[in-house]
Formats: sequence, C-alpha cells, structure tokens
Amino acid sequence: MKNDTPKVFKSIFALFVVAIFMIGLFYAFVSMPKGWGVNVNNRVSRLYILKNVRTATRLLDSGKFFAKGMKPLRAEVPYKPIKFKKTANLEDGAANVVTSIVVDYRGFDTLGEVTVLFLAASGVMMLLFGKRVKPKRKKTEPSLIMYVGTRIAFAVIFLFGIYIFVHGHLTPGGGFPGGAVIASGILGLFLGRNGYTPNHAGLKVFESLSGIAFVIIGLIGLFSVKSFLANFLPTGIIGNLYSAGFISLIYIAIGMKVGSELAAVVDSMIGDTKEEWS
Amino acid sequence: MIIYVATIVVIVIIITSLIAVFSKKLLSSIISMGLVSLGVSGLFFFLQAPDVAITEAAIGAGLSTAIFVIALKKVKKGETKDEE
Amino acid sequence: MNIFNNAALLIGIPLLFAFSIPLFGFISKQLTKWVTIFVIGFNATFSLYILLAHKFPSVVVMGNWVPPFGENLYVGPVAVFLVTVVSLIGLLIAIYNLWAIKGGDVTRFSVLFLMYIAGASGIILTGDIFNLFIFMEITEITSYALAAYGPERRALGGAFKFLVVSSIGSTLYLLGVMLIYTQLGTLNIAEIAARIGQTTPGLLTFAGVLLISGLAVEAELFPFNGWVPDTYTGAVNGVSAALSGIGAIAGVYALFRIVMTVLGKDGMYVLTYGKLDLMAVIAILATATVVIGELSALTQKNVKKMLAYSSMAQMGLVAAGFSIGSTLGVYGGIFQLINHSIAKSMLFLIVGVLVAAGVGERIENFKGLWKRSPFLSLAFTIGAFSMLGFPLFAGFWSKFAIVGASIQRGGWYDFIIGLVLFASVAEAFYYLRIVTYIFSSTEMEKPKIKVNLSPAIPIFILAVAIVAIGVYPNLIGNFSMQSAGEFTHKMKDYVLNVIPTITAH
Amino acid sequence: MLNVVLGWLGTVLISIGVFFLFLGALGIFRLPDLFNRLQAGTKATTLGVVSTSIGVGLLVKGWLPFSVALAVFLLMTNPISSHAVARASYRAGVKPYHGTSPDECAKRNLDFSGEGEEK
Repeated sequence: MKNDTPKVFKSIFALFVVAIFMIGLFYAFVSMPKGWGVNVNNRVSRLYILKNVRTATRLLDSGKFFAKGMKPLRAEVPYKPIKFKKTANLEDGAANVVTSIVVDYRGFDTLGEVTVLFLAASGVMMLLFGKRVKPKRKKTEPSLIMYVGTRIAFAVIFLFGIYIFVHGHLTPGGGFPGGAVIASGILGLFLGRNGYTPNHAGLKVFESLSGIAFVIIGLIGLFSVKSFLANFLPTGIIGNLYSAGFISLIYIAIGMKVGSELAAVVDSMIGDTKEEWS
Repeated sequence: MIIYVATIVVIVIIITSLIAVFSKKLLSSIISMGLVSLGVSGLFFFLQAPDVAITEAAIGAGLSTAIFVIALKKVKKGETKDEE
Repeated sequence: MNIFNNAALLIGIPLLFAFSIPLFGFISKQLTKWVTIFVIGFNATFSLYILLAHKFPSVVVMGNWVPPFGENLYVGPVAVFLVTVVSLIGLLIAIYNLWAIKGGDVTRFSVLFLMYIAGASGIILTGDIFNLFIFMEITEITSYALAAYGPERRALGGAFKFLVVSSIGSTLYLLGVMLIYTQLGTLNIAEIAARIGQTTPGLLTFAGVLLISGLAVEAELFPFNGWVPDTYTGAVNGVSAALSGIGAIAGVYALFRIVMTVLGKDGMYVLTYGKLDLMAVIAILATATVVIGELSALTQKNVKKMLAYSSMAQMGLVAAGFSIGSTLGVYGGIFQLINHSIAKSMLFLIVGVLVAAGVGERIENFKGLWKRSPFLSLAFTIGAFSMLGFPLFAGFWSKFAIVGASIQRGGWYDFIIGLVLFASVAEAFYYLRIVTYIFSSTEMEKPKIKVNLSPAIPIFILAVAIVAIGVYPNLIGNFSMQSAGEFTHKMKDYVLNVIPTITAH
Repeated sequence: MLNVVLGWLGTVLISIGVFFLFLGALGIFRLPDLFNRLQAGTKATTLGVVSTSIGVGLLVKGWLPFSVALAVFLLMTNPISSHAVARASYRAGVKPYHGTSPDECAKRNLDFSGEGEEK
C-alpha cells in the first residue's frame, strides 16, 4: 500500500504528540509535592494500622461504619486486625521482601501475570499451529563442539534455574527469572543440534500441571483460611529454606510453568509448520 | 561512584535505543534492543532491584531477543517463498 | 460456609480449567469445547444465583489481607449484574462455537475463549486498579489471538491493528496508575476514590487523561477506535460477537469505574477534580464516536463492516448516557450497553451462520432471505429493530432513558437528545435497508438454508431476550437501576463498603 | 598466616587476570581481522576473567565456591560461543586476513552443506 503523506509531516506530527506527552509528564512531576514520592504521612500502613484498627473493630461491631440500608459486610467473618510480627520480623516469613509482596500480598496479580504468559504462549501456538513439515532448505549442522558444549551447559543452566526459583523467598529471584533461565538453556539445546525437538506432550502436561497446582494452592487457601490464595502453611523461621509458608511452593509451580511455556514457544517458533484448515 | 557508572549505562541505553529505532536492518534493531534490555537490567541492579534485574536479563536480553531473531528468520523465509 | 466469600471461584474455576484444557485436548478436541461450555455455565449459574439472592455487596478478600493491603474483589450490584450478562452471553457464544469452530488449534481456541470471558469478569469484579490492568491484559491478549484465528488473511491484519493500538493503550493506563500510586501510595480503588482530593490537581488531570486514553481503547471511544472495523470484519463471527458483546461491557465498565468512581466527586452529578471536567471530555468523545460511527456505517456495503461501525456508534451512545452523570443517565447507559451486547452479538452470530451457508457478507446477498430461512430473517429483523430503538423492542427503552436523563439534567446536556435522534435516524436508514432487502422477493430460486441446532439455540434465546426485554423492560431495568447508584454515590455505595474504617476524605 | 598467603595469592591472580584482560583489549584493537580479534578476545578474557574471579574468591571470605562455579561456567561457555561465532561468520563469507596461511578450513573442504557430520 502506498502512503502519500510526506515524511516531514509525519515526523512533525510524531514530534508534536511526543512533545505533548513529555510536557504533560514533566508538568506532572513538577507539580508533585516535594520529596518526589509517596507522602509518608498518608501512607496506607499509618492510616490503617497505627490509628484505626483498634477502634475499627469496636466501631464495626456497633455497625456505625455502614451506610444506611446496607447490611454489614463480612458479618459472619469477624473483622480481624492483622497481627504483625507473627514471624521474626516480617508478617509472612520471607527473607526477600519483594517475594512476599509479589506472592503473598499481591498473589492474585501474580496468578494473573502467569495467566497472561500462558495465554500469550497459547496464542503463539494457536497461530503457528499446523502440520509439521521438514524444512525445504537444508540447515547447517552445528559442529560437534556446539553439540557437546550445549548439552553440558544445559545441565548447569538448568540447575541454576532451579536454584533461582527454589530460593525465591530467600535470595533475589523467583519463578519468572528461574523459568526464563531454564528456557534459555533449552534454547541452547536447539542451537546445539539440528532437528532437536523436546517432548511436546511432556511440555504441555508440565505446563498444565504446574498451572493447576498454582490454582489448587489458591483453592486450598479458599477452603481452609476462607480466602483465595491465602498463606495456609506455617511461616517458620525467617531465612530457613523451609519457611515463608506457601511462597516457595508457588514459586516452584511458577518456575516450572514459565520454563515449559517459554520452551514451548521457542519450539513452536523454530519448527516449520504448514497451515491446514479442514 | 555508582552514579557515574549509572550515567554511562543510561547513555548507552539511549544510544542503543536510537540505533534500534533508526537502523535500516531489522536484525541490528533486534540486537540493539537486546543491548537496551541488558543496560536496563544493569540499571535495575544499580537501583537495588536485583529481582527485576535478573528477570530483565533473562527474558529481555536473552530469550526475547532470540525469539525476535527466530521470528525475523521465519518472516524472511516466507518472503522469499512468495517471490519464487 | 458462606457462598459469597467464594465469589473468587468466578475467577478461580475458569483459570483452573483453562490450565487443564490442554490435558483434555489429548483426549478429544470436541471435548475441550464442552469443557468451555461447562465452565462458563458454572460461572453463569453462580453469578445468577448471587444476583437473584440479593445479598451483595460483599467484599471478597484475596490472600487473607484486608482491602487496603491486599487485593479484593468487590461483588457489588454492578459487578454481579454485568458478570451475569457477560457469562450468559459467553455461554451462548460458546454453544455457537461448538458448531462454528473447526480446524486449526481448537484446544488453544477453547483456552483463549474461556479466558476471554474470565478476564472480562475479572475486570468487572476487581477492586484494585493494578489488578484491573492485569485482567485488561488478559482480555486484550486473548482478543488478539482470537481475532487472528481463522483461515482468512484479513484476520491477521485486523488482529495486528488491535495489538498495536491496545498495547499503547495499556501502557498509557499503566503510566496513569503509576502517577496515582506515587501520589497516594495505594492501588485500592476504594481508597484512591476516597483520597483522590489529596493529589495534586495538575497531576491528577494528567493521570486521568492517561487512564481514559488507555481504557477508551477497549471501550471503543473515538480517537482510539481505529482498530474496530478491521478487527471485527476480519475475525471469525463468533469472535466478533464476543468482542462486541463481552469486551465492550468490560471496557465501558472499566472506563466509567475509573472516571466516575475513582476520579469523580461524590454526589448526584459527577464532576471531577483537577482543571479538566473529565465528564465533558467523555461527552465530546462520545459525540464524535456516534457521528463518525453512524456516518461510516451508512456507506458500507459489507454487512459485517457495517455492524462493526454500528457497534462503535452504539458504544458512543452508551458513553453519552454515562456522561450525563445522573443516576438516570447511568441507568440509561447500562441498559443501552446490555441491549447493545445482546443484539449485536446475535446479529454477528446470524451473519456467521449465513456466511457458513454460502450466502456471503454483502448486502445484495441478503435479497430474498425470507424465503430461504424465515427463522434467521426474523431474528435479524428483531435485532435490527432493537438496534434502532423501535418501540416494543429492547433498544427503545434504553434510548428513551438516555433522552429522559438528558432532559432531566438540562443545560448543555440537551444536545444528547439530538445525538440519540441522529443515531436512531441513521441506524433506521441502514438497518431498514437490509430488512427491506431481506423481505424483497427475487425471481431466482435459491436453496433453503438449513440451520443446525447448535447455532440456532443461541440465536433463538437472544431474540427471545430482546423481545422479552422490550415488552417487560423491568426484567433488566431493575438491575440497571440498582447498579446506577454505585457509580454516582461512590462513598455510600462503594468506598464505605470496601473499607469501612476509612477516615481520610 | 594462611590469610596472608591467600591474600597474596589472590592479588597475584587478580593481577594476572587484569594483565590478560588488557592483552585481550589490545588484541582487539591491533589484530587485523575478525577471526584474530575473536581469538584475542576469547582466549585472553577467558583466562583473565577466570583468574580474576578466583582471585576475588581467595581474597573475600566465603566467596570461593561461587567464584569457582563462575569460573567453571565461563570456561565451559565462553570458548563454545566464540567458536560458534567464528564458524558462523566463516560460513557467512567473512574472508580471513590474507596473511592467514594456510586456511585450514578451505583446504580440508569441510562439509558445511548440511549433510550431517555427526548425528
């Protein structure tokens, strides 16, 4: 398709849009209160924990906080203020605070992110679906050095990926980077040998089972603690491998899922397929 | 000290992203995108977010670059097939 | 055990089955479609139960952290009502897909379709501004993939356009969320809504513009809806029906949840803080959307493209209804939204059946359809009459409500009456053209169209629903009225229910 | 006593590593073509980084296992990757420097056609 718009106008228009955007962003940051960040006095924790929770329980019992005509919510579940310092120094026992935010406080978001990745992989596979065909042009056969080297490196990379997601609650890292590291090891295997194909059915089963495991952990929380994705395991002593409740379980599930998904994406991208519509 | 290193990294990021936008070859765009990701992951590390840094390095610089290259190869193969 | 705390199952069960559908795919491809129907049916019955039990609002806590700390689902009147509609329409489209989807990767299609509906439900249910983003991503990613499904090349082009536009949109939305988070340090919708006055006005304006730009992509408002015609035309008909019937509901809901609850002021008429009256902006965008959509639809010879432009215009009407800001206006908007999604998804399904029968998508191909298939012709006529707001059909009552609301509001909002009338005239022109084509006789004898049971059931149910709502509008009018309050009286109906202990206002 | 010895050893290792890294950088500047530069880059930096990391492991208490693991990983991957780069560029038609004689690859007429050397 031919486009007759002169290039200069396009560039000017693009610059105009970008300029408006930048001016807005600049204005937004300039007009921000001093300190360049969250106003600490208004922080959530201060507002709700230090001032209000004690009185909140009392007021909730008297029903004053509800609008007229509204039934009190959670009437059957009494309002419990959160008990901090249940574990040594954090409320969910993870030495890595990022992890406890990602998996415990905002575990639902993480479930959503995993789903996004799963759907992206599914979309790629759906688009590239078809009968596998042999490539017409012959590919270069990688040398023996690559073949042996990638296989040895794969073992180390795989181990490292597992380390990253098993220690997610202790050291920086977690399910997503661990899975990505594993997938890049599998990518190395693809580079090392022509016609390398992982076990498709195995990858699919792995992917499904780990996703199911994640949701089932959430459902166990729903039926034992009455809240979806609640931490239902004891939090243990901070810094131990067996601590932080269900965080490491979820990270193992995420790591396996991300690893197998990305590997499947790479596989379906590399393989040559022919579309077929019955 | 770390502010100087970070400044250098930021400059590298800007230059590589400009290369990614303006380069004529798609392959060099992809490679420079990978470099951008690498720089960004370093920047995350300087900003004391090692979690994000590891993720960015593994996914942005490693895997997505590879997937882009594979996709580019696939697209080019399709083009030549149509011409023949 | 309290069933309302289990509303998390509305998200959890679809997720569980979406992850396990590839396993079912090993057994049989047909089985995956049945699993989809089963799961969406579960969602529909569960949400219908909650809707009829009248025990909402309730707050579903995620991860055992009370609202401002963790995340929550807000099962309020709007959420329950819209989730019910979404899952019912999704169920019907899934039944249609049972017949329509053949070839290609059926397993993955089932996964994506199931998650599309779960994502739309998630957008509607969630009480967290970032979680909203996640579910937006889920619906958008599934929409690209679903829109690209099919043997036709044009599907890819449409899907790619949608991909580009909506990734820009979601980036803008994320930027807006970031700006608000830097100001308030919270992501909970209720808390932001209560404390929105503490932000800097200029920054709030910019953040609001960013949020609206991001959400308007899925709500199909004017400058962000360039993807609509190509994507709807290119996609398989079942997917087009889902995009216009389900995605539109979620998009409009998200847009007005942000504009009215988060950025809006409490009270009868919604105004905004900051230097910009965001509702006026929405009204202008809605006007532009209606005018452009209707005028473009007038010139189309392709029925599917015409439906796409008409869908755009209808979303403009919905936004116009919302932008009046009064309870009656919101009521009209929600009512119009429901009518639109019922009628438009039915029309797309009918076009799908006709295309599969070899009739084609051009207007000329509809000539003499009455003799070939009375059932489809009648259903199409019902849908068309509902779209153009013919009395005794569903669309009439919603347009009537919007007009009434604008009269009640007065002032410059009177122009919305003109807008609705203009839209009705234009719609009458292009829908009645097709209807006359359908009932005109041709000399050429053409074979009769045989309609399978699987597409016939959803079309029949949707047509009956349109007539039923038209005859007895309170069928959904009551629920719409119940919902409308939540948008306009945000403190009483939303914030205090989520965080009863909130003090900052 | 042991600490002093380890400290000296570590310092010496780091110095060797830094020297080789410098040589690698110099080689990349001075050498004529891609293959030579690749050789300089890989050979020198492999030794340089490995000995630097082991030296750091000796100097800082408790880092030795990590640095040894790092060194092993580098020893495994660095030569392989540069081998792959060199092979790909030779196949892509990058001509070696004219002073490179003999061109063993051309002489032995290695089979690059894709008929597998090994399966």
